[in-house]
Amino acid sequence: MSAESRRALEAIIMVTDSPLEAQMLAQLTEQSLSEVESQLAELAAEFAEQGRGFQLAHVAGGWRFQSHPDMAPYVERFVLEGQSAKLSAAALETLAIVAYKQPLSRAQIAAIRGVSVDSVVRTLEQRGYIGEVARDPGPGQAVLFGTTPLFLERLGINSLADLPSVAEFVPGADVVEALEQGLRVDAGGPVETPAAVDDSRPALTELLDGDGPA
Amino acid sequence: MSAESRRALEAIIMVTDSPLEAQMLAQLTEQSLSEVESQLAELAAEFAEQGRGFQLAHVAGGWRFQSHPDMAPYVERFVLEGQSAKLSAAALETLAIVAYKQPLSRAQIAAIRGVSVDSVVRTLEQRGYIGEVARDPGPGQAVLFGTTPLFLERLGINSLADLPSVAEFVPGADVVEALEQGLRVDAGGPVETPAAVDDSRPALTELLDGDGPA
Amino acid sequence: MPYEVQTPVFEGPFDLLLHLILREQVDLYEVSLSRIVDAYLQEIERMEVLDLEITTEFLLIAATLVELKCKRLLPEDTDVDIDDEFALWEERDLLIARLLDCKTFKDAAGVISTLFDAAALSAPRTAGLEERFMELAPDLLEGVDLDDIRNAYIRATIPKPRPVVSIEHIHSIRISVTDAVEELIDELPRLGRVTFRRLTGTLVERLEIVVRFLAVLELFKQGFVELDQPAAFGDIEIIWLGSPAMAVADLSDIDSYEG
Repeated sequence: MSAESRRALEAIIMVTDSPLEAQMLAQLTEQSLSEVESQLAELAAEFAEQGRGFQLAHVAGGWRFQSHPDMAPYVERFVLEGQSAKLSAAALETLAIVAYKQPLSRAQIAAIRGVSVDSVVRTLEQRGYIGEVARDPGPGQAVLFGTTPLFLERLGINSLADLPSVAEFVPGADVVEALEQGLRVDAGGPVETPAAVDDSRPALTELLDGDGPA
Repeated sequence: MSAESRRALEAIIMVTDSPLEAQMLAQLTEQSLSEVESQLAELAAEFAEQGRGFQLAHVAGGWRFQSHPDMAPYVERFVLEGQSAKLSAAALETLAIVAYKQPLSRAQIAAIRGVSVDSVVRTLEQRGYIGEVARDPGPGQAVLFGTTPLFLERLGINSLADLPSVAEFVPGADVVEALEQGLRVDAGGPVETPAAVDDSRPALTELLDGDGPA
Repeated sequence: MPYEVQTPVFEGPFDLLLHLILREQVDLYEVSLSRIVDAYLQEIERMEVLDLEITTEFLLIAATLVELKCKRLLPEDTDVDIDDEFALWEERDLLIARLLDCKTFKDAAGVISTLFDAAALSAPRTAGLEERFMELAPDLLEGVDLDDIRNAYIRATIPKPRPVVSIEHIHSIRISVTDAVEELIDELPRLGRVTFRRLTGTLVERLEIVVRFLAVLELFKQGFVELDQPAAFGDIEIIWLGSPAMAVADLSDIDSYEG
């Protein structure tokens, strides 16, 4: 494999916070999918052979660096003794998006973050900070996520209305598009607030104005 | 170095999201600080030698993995996301003053810059580059500012000692001479040597030899 | 031509003085002192809270400048009090020391800027813990406050800078100074007197404006027009001197410019 593309793959995967699909990596390094896939496999084998404390792993449909399972006792100790017991930047951002834009689907979160969010969403769900609050009325009936009472409790607030306003902040065009995309595909017409959604949650139509919870 | 402790270091650093101190790494791998430090340096050299697309870097008093600068064009997409707008010349100068003269008060910064610095100081505080590090013990108890670990991280240096010495920036004799020339004490009429001229003032003696205003 | 001090460009009086002395090599004698003093006063007005210490220092500097200048304008007084003379030197040396301090940190800022740029080429790993370790922590929101959530949201949704390939420069225009001269010879006699800004008011491409400027200079060289610019960077006034019947000298060697 070319040294340049190998180095590029290592660099990109090192700095992204969720697994990256091979397709995306192929695009970023301007190579074919099959070239990238064989490079990634070769690279993963190389790190394994060198007996590194980390692995290049294929998880959740993407590639990422992660600690080697053999080293779990050290990482566990780090979690318990160190200051590491907190959400990653990626997880915190995902949680913030759900808090301000709920209810929204996994696909909408992924479109806003620009990366796959499956593992992060799973973590947040497991910890009880977000949960299913409705089903998309459209054909796919996608799960729509929202924050839970536990989330409010841990932040020490009574309702979503207590979140600091982001009204003066204008999100990027890609964010607005990601949310619109969900609407067009799912409903195709004027959207009504899904019946099951708590009234305190802003409707999607409100969200398109770019505001946070009223 | 022992393979086990090397692998443990690699695994732990892989899962931290901010630079991790060698002291903490020593504690987690049950080694002495000096052992860990030499292992880390060795490991960093090994990745460099292998021509990896990432580096093990020593910044802001800790260790972290980061993408290799050569790979900037590939990671730009991700790097750009977290990057905020460049600092103005005024902000950079103020930051330089704080970096070299800390701790110091807003009034002391203003005295050096010759302008009020309230808004610039606020900007630097918001960016997280400077913060309150102490209070002036005198009356008024003015806030004393200093730089933060984030400042070191963004500069890619390990400690303030890594900044070039301020002596390197002290203007040379040519600048001093130009300033003295520009601000020379000059008289309009034919000049006579005042009786008590101090020889140590070169600009003045020079002046006396030379001409008055044309 | 009077020396225009463009105060808004400068970061305060020290910056201004440094610029004047070091880069412009302007003799203090030639500078309108009132402008520098104005800059000081403006700075004092701009201060949100009147800081007596800074204000006093400003006044001291301004006073030193005034005194230095007076000394150089007035014929020498033979009864100079030697103590006053020394006091002035001391003030001057103090001012020079302050200017040197200011210059030192200006240069240091350059290095800090370079370090910022170099460090920006590397992106840190921020992925954090893998999910399987998350369960070990009792509360992952420990220490997270509302502002953290808000900042995380803004970070996640901030408009992302996208690399844009500018194609503006591809659009090429081709204009020759000869054509511009001919246009001016047609236009100027009717206008008689016109400012350069008005003359180029309808042009959008910088190159077109540059070419027109070259054409004006060409006409000036050949004595067709008189130019007047009362202030540096001020508008240029063009006054037509010739008559429409006058023949234009050989313009064949005037270049054409391609954008």
